[in-house]
Formats: sequence, C-alpha cells, structure tokens
Amino acid sequence: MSSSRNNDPFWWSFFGAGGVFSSFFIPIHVLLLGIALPLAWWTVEPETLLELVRHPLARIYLFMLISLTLFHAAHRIRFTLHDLLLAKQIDTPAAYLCYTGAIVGTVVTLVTVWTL
Amino acid sequence: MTRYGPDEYDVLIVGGGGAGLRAAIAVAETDPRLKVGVVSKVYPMRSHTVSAEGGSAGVIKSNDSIDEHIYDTISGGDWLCDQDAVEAFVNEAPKELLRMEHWGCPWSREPDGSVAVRSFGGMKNKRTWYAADKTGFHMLHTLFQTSLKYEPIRRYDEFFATTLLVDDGRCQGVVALEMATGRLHTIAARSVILCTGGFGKAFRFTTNANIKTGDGVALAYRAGVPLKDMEFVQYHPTGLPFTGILITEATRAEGGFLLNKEDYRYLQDYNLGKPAPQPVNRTMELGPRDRLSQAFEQERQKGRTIKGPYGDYVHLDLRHLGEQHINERLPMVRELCLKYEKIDPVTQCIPVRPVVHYTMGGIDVDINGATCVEGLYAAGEASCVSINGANRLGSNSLTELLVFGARAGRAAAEHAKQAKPFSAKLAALARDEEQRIEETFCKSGEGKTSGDSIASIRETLHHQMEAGAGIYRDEKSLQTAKETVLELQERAKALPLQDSSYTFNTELTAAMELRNLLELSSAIIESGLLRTESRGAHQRTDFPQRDDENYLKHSLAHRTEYGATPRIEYAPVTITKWPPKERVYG
Amino acid sequence: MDTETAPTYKRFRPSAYHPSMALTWWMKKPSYLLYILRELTAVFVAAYAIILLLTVRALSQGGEAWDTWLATLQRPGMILFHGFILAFAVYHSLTWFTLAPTALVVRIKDKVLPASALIAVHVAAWVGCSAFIAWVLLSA
Amino acid sequence: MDKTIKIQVRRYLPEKQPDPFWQEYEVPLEPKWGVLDALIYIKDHLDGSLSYRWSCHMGVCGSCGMMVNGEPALTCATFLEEYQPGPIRIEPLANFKVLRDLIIDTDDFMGKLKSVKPWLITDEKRDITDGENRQTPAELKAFKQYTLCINCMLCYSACPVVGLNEDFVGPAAIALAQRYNYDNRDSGNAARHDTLLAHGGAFDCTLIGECSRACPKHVDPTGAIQRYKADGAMEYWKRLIWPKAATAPKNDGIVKQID
Ligand SMILES: Cc1cc2nc3c(=O)[nH]c(=O)nc-3n(C[C@H](O)[C@H](O)[C@H](O)COP(=O)(O)OP(=O)(O)OC[C@H]3O[C@@H](n4cnc5c(N)ncnc54)[C@H](O)[C@@H]3O)c2cc1C
Ligand code: SF4
Ligand code: F3S
Ligand code: FES
Repeated sequence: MSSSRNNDPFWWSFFGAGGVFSSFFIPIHVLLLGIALPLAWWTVEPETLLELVRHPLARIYLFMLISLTLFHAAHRIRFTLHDLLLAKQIDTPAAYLCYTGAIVGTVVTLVTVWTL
Repeated sequence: MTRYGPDEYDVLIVGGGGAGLRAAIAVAETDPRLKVGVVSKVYPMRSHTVSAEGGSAGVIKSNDSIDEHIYDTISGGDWLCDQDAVEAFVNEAPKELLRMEHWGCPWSREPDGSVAVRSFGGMKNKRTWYAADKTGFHMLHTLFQTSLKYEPIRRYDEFFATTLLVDDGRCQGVVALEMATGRLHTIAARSVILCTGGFGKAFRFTTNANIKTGDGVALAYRAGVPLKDMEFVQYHPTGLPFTGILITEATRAEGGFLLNKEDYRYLQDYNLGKPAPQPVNRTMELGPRDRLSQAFEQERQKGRTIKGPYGDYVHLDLRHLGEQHINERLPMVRELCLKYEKIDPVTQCIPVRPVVHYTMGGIDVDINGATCVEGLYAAGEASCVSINGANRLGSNSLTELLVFGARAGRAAAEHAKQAKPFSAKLAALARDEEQRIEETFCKSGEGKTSGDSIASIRETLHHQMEAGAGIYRDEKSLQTAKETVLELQERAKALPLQDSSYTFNTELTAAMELRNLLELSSAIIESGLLRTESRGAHQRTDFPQRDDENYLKHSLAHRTEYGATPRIEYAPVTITKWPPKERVYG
Repeated sequence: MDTETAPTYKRFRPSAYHPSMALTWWMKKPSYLLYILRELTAVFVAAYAIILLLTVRALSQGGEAWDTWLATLQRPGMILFHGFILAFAVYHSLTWFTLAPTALVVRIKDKVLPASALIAVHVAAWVGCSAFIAWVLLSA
Repeated sequence: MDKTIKIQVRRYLPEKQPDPFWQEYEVPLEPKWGVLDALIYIKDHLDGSLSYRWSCHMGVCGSCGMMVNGEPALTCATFLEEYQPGPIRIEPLANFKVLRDLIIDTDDFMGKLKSVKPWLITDEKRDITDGENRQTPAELKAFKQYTLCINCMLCYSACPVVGLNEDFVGPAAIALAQRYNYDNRDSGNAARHDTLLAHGGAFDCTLIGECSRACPKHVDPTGAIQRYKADGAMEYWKRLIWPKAATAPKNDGIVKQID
C-alpha cells in the first residue's frame, strides 16, 4: 500500500454531487424531452423554450446538471471498466480518458449555455 | 512477519490472550529498549479471553471498598487464597481497569459518563466493570490493538510452543512449531512468561475453547515447576447442554431464576437464602459458582432435573425481565440462545447445566509471577498465584490477567536486563526436541485408518474426568480415573499420525495437546485424591467437611516422569488479616 | 547462537494457491449482477447528459436546426433508446436513494432516524423535483 | 443408520498435489450440529488429515470463516439442518491465498488492520491518576457498532473489490478506523487519513454493500466506509483550499524502539 495521497477524494466529491443531481433530475427530463415531446404528447414552441432556458437560473441549472452528471458517470465508468476487465493496468488510462471526457464535456456545456 | 532461524529476545511471552498481551505491553513500557516476542498458537484476538462475557472486577465507586473486595475474594476462595496476593490484586485492580479505559476499552457507562458497574456472583457490592455482555472480547481487542503501536513487540502468530529451553537452571527460551510450515524454531529469551490459559478441555462439557489445553502449564510441569492446587476445577452452573456455551452470570445478576423440573427455585433448599423479588448479592442465584453447581448435582440425584439428549438440565428463566431489558443488557445471551438452542429467552426458559469453566490451579508462581526456575514466569489462568483459592469469583479472572500480566511483565523485564548470556547448548536442546517430536508423532501412521486415535483417547479422558473428578468426587471415583489416565498415557506414548504434512498439520498439534491434557489430568486426580476434605470446588462425598487443621495448604504436584503418578507436596497458605471462617451465603 | 546448528526440521515452504477472480465474477450472484447494472446506469445517464446538451444547442441554433433535431428524436430507434435510458435512469435514482442512508446519520434528539425514513424523504424529494421541472416546462 | 448429510470439502495439500481437489464425506445430521461440528466429526472419525481453524465454537473468536455453498459464513454458527438435503460445499474463504485445505493466509489482512492505526491516539498524555475519561452512553453509541468486529474476514470474502484490487485496505479495517475516529476520547483522525485517503483507502470501495450483508456481527462496514468518504472528502478539500486549517497529524501514538 502506498501512503502517498492521491486525488480520489477530489473525483469522488464530483461523483457524489453528480449522483445527487442526476438522480433527482435526469428521469423527468428523459420523460418530457426525450419521449413526450418527440411523441407529441405535449407541444411547445421552440421560441418559448429558448426563452425559458435563457433565464440565468436555467443556464446555471443546465450547466450544473450536465457537467456534474458527466463527472458522476466518468467516475463510475472508470471503476466499472476495472471491475469488468479485471485489469489493474487499465485503471490509470481509464481514469485519464473518463475524466478528460467529463472535462471536455464541461467546457462544451459552459460555452453552449453561455452563448445561448 | 516471520523470520527464520534462531531469534533472540529479552522477554518472550507464550500466549497472546489477555495476560500475554498485557505482559507484552508492560515490558515495552518498562523499557522500550527491550525486545519482546509474543508466541501464540492462534492469532491473539482468537485467544479464549475473547469469549468472557460478564465483566471484570475492581473497586471504583464510593459506596464500595477495597476491604470488601478482598474479603469477598478470600471467602469466595474458601480461605485457600494467599492473602498478600489478594491484597495486591485488589489494590491494583482499579488502576489496571482505568488503564484499559485510557486505551479505549468501550466500557458500558452511567448516564453521567462514568463507567458502569454491575453485581456479580459472590460479590457483596456492585464492582464489576463490563462492556455490554462482551467484556472479554472488548478487553482482548483493546489490548491487541493497543499492542500494535509498540514497535518493540514482535509477534509469532500461529506458532505452537512445544518445549521450554532450560539449561544451567535457567529458562532461556522455547522451541516453537511454525504451524504454516511445520518448521521448528528456536526462540531464545532472557525471560519467558507463560500466559497460555487454562486446561478446561480435559473435560467434556466445558465453556472452554478448543485451544484451552493447558500447553504452557504442561511445559512448565515438564521443566520441573510444581503445579499448585490442581484439584480445584470450577464448574459454571449455567452452560448450554450440547455446546457448553456459557450463559453469563449476568443473567442472574439481572434477575434470572433457576428452576427445576417442578418450576421451583430450588436454590432456597441449599443454604443460599430465600427468594426475594429483586436479586440480592451473595444469595440465591447470586451465590458462588461452586455452591450453585453442587446444588444442581444434588437436584439431579433427587431426580428433579430435566432429562435431555445431552444430559440433565434445569431451566434458567429470564422471561419476567422483559424483551427490552434483555435486549439492552443481555443481547449476546439472546443471540446465543436463538442460534444454538433455537429458543428465545424472552418467551422461553433456557436449558442449562453446570459445565467446566475455569481451572483455579496452575503453574506455581509468586506474587510477581516468578516460578522456581530462574527466568521463567507465568500469568493468567495458566498460573496459580493464588488469588482464586479453592473457587474463583466470577469477574476476578479478567482483572487477574491485567494485574498479574503487568506484574509478571515488569518482573521479567527487570530479570532480562541483568540476565547472563545464553548457554551454548540451546541448539542441542532444540535438536533433542525435534527428535522427540519425530519419534512420538511422526513415525509413519500414514494411511492409518483405525486403532488408537486421538479422538478415542480424548473421549475416554473426557468421560473419566467427568465421572471421576467432576463436581463431586470420592476415593473410588478418583482411583478409577487415576488408573484410566495412566492407561491412556501408556496408549499415548507414541501417537503416530495419519497426516504427514508439514503445512498446517493440525493433527500434530492436537496430538501434542492431548498429551499435555493427559499429564495435567493425572495431576488433577492425584491432588484430589490426597486432599481428603471438601473445600470450594473440590467436594469429596467421603469427606464432606472442610478440614483447616490438615488441609489449609496448597497442594503442589511435582512431575516424576511421563506416565507416572506425580508426587504431591504441600505449601502453607499466607494468611494476613482474615482468619478462616465458615463461608456463609444467603 | 549459531544458525548452522539450529534444528534442521524438514522445512516445507508452503506454496499457496490464490484462486483469481473469473471474468464472469459478476454473474455468480444476483447481488453482483444488480451491482454491475447499477454501475452501468452511468453509461445511460451520461448519454442523456449529452443528448440534453445537444437539445439545448439545437434550440439555440433556431428553427431549422431544431426541426432536424426533433426529427432525429422522433425516430423509433431513438424513442426506444430513450425508453432504455429512462429505465436505467430510474434504476439509478432508486439505487442512489436507497444507498443514501449508508453515509447519512441523522439524529433527532437522541434517536437515529431509521434508513427507511431517510429513503422515504429522498423519494418524496425526487417526486417534488420532478413535479417542479414538469410544471416549469409544461406551463411554459 | 440415522439421517446423514454429504459434505464436499475443497481440499488442498500442497505437499502431495499441486492442485486443489474436492473430497466428499458423509456425516450424521444431528439437529444441533453446526457445519463446524461436521468438520470436527470428519477430523475425529473419518479423516485426520483435514485441516481448518477453529477455537471458540460460539461465534466470537472469528477463526472459523469459510465459504459454505458459495457464501462466506462462520461455520460454528451455521447449522447443518439449514442445508438439507445437502450436499454442503465447503471451501476456504474467497479472495485469500490458501495455505492448505480450508486454511487461508491472513498475514495480509493483519497488516491492513494495523495500517489504519487502530489504537487510541490522544493529544496529551493522560495519567491513571487523572481518572476515567467521561463518555456518556450516547457518545459510546456513536461508535459502539464498529467495536463489534471479530476480524472474521467474511466481509473480505464477500467484497469483489478486495478480490479485484489487492491494495484495497478493506471493509473491516476501515470500520475499525472509524471505531476510533468516532470515539470521543480519540483525536487521531488526522493520522488515519494518511491510509484512508490514499490509494487503496476508503475511496477504492465502490459501495457494493456485500460486506455488510456478509457480516455476522452487524458491524455495517458499508456505512462506516461511506461515512468516511464524506468525512475524508471534506478533509481533502480543507487541505486543498486552506492547508493550515486542516487537521495536521500531531502524533500517531506509535511507541518506537530506542536503540
Ligand atoms: C466462556 C467464558 C466466560 C468467561 N467470563 C469471564 C468473566 O466474565 N469474567 C472473568 O473475570 N473471567 C471470565 N472468564 C475467565 C477468563 O476469560 C479466562 O480465565 C481468561 O480469559 C484467561 O486468559 P489468559 O490470557 O490466561 O489465556 P487465554 O485467553 O486462554 O489465552 C491463551 C493464549 O495462549 C496461547 N497458547 C496456548 N498454548 C500455546 C502453545 N502451546 N504455544 C503457543 N501459544 C499457546 C493461545 O494461543 C492464547 O493466545 C470466562 C471464561 C470463559 C471460558
Ligand atoms: S466487519 Fe464483520 S464480516 Fe468483516 S471482519 Fe468484522 S465481523 Fe467479520
Ligand atoms: S462490499 Fe466492498 S466495495 Fe465497499 S461497500 Fe463493502 S467494501
Ligand atoms: S470457532 Fe470462533 S467464531 Fe467460530
């Protein structure tokens, strides 16, 4: 066992925050925007929707939801890869890959909600 | 963790139970320059101290007094205790228990945050510290975990000590079998402390764990140390019939009743006072263990006990205490009953019978744990100081581990500092030991399927000890037991094994344990045979009275040779302020 | 002491065997399988985070982009995929709530709140959050 | 003959055969017998060469853990009757090296226990003459559950992470660290962070929860670990943002040898 500190608690904090956010909010979005809207169970003008998401609170909310969910998922996927492939060597590359993905996603999200 | 080859220590402790660990810490605290080794045939936290439930006695509350604890102990021991030792013990007890508190032991507490104490059999006041009903467990784990922080302490886990290295009149270490590899190690030490526990496994129905085979006692015996007061074997009145699992005395302290076949609290017929609505210390169910076990035996002879597949039993009734009280104060008792007897003490009576519990006798040591062999010390249940006399009071033993473990540790440390160099002969002694083991056990029994097995010898021994040296004994029963044990020793002279592996050969260790038990049994029987009186746990139906004139003295069993009757000598009992009286309860 | 003359007991160095875990370890017990399924929710939840991001983008790019995106969402395959996502997301939420009490110890006076109460609080909050989001969107 | 039950034991005799093998025995089906009693019967009457560990026979010493029909169990507290009609499969605890038959190598576990500094660490030395530390029943209750661990290692056998990642310090060790962390007499949290925050520490646990399900003493290592993660993450951020305010380890209580 090495006694050097590493950054697991850092990633875990985001994993936890993302877990809370995504578990509370993702399902309803899937239901409304991914199923109800395409099936036309309800209709809405894109302009109204755009106005809604332009509200500063909505921007913050969307940013947090998407970014934290990505971090949450990145952390889980990293560990699941390790669990399923039984390969210790894979942990470091997997960690880089997953967290980089989440960081890139976060930047893209930031730009997107900023420039709405 | 393991180093191969001859290791050298200042102090080597054999046994990782409460006494052994306390001694190890005492050495490390006396002088951190001393190297301490702890040899144990099981990992320390598997030691039998782990199963002690009820508590550990020490005067702490203002309504209690040192004098009363001393008196309870001496009278409980039927005046066979050495009173100077009891005084030292009672005086140091509170300090040792406080030390445990400072090491983190999770003692149960009063609402104001001070430690809580409870009543215990034979104790006049509440003075038994407890940690729910897992006191020994918590004490052992606290000691073990605390011992981990002392760098000078090195452990030899799962090493089985097979003999002491004695040369030039000094004990200079042990030979130990590393169970994982089958290799014998020579471990040299300037002082050796034996803390190997008791030998209740000489009997069939016992609360004792599989490991309680008195190895260290036998080791000292073979090295020429006499064994003191071996005839005193304590029966605990309440064990579960098949498993021998102990139902703690705390059940009775909390108010449990003992009922015979007719649902009658039979203890009132045996000079133990009259039933009262609340438990009263030193009366009825809270009388001392020997009296309660004897009362059971008499009830049995009157045919008033209940018959079961594993012998006769009576009922321990807790139902009136209520579910909440039982859950709070006796959770482990409920758990054990549900598991091992499939009954719930909240709604059903618990079947109980007396079971062998504690061996008062053991290695003859002085008040500092020193034996008559230079450099050899002993503490804990393996030793006999004696503070327990003819009958140990419940909850004195855990405290004894601490007080005398620490004392022996300090004395052994002092001795180690001034001891002379090791003799050159140790290696040769170890080679002899190797040869003895090979000859006794290893000369090919492989493929052996029947014949003299460890199990059959052990079964006969158990049966004979129960029948001949049980709760009640007489000349005839002891004589029969003596002859049988002599025969068994003859049969066990060579015990070839089926298992010829070196890796974890538990058959080999079982065979060595059996030989140890046989030797100790013959000492129990011979000491009992010659003590023609009744005192404490030693009850002779042919000599029902206590005889202070002739037997207010310790018996000392000296080994003659393997398979021969020991020679019994006597030593005076130290009486300081408390002259012998009749033991009155009720 | 002299090592050479120490007893030469026939020493056997144990060669231990270490059974290693099989690639299929997670199929050995139902509880392991449920665990792996729980972890796999992350893939679907992340997928939806990306879809949500794309939805917002399409919205900001206006008319035509939005229509194309809506058409994509309306493909049967996409609907089916969302069905999967929803199932996993709900499983994710439920497992998250049931595990929340493991880390949380809530004391009210001297009593520790039982896990079941904590789970109930979480589920109630979940329903509340969902209703709020639905209200905001549907009433827009 | 009375009723019997078949017991299949996973055996390993390194000196005779390089590979483990199965051996079947038939033992009486006694109503009160635990699986351990069956093993004792085998050793006493059928095959003296079968090796396993046991001691207390009452579920407190923690020696007799084995896999019974694929699940980790204390064999002295698991009863034959529950497995009728059999056969019962007994294997050494999973996720450990096996030395022989049902005996596993526990050295690694013992080292891990020690690595979390499981002893009371105090800021200032207290003397016996200072008397007892006060601890109310409520304060005792805050950590009591974590004191109940018997070191049986069943949780290590149940936890896949232990099997997948040998560095993981494991459920019982973390629960033991928490036992001291939540003790109001202790101030050693900082010293224990070194092990628990690091690689192999609490954050390697992926909350599978099997450890708590396997634990015969209801220690709930899962809860202990999760609670540590919350505390440890807080500590991590403190150290990151404002290192001075973070609890610096003052001492770790280790008593060194003087040379
Ligand atoms: C069920 C039960 C309940 C009890 N409850 C109480 C109670 O409530 N209060 C009380 O005061 N007392 C109680 N007692 C008595 C008390 O627990 C014991 O007397 C005490 O624990 C003995 O401790 P010990 O350290 O002497 O030996 P043990 O704890 O038995 O330890 C012996 C050690 O010696 C080692 N050892 C033995 N042989 C060898 C060998 N050949 N080579 C190497 N190592 C060896 C073992 O590995 C072990 O570590 C109870 C006893 C029992 C059986
Ligand atoms: S936490 Fe439970 S399962 Fe794990 S070692 Fe301790 S008692 Fe055994
Ligand atoms: S099973 Fe293992 S992954 Fe964590 S919750 Fe228990 S330690
Ligand atoms: S033998 Fe002690 S726990 Fe089973």
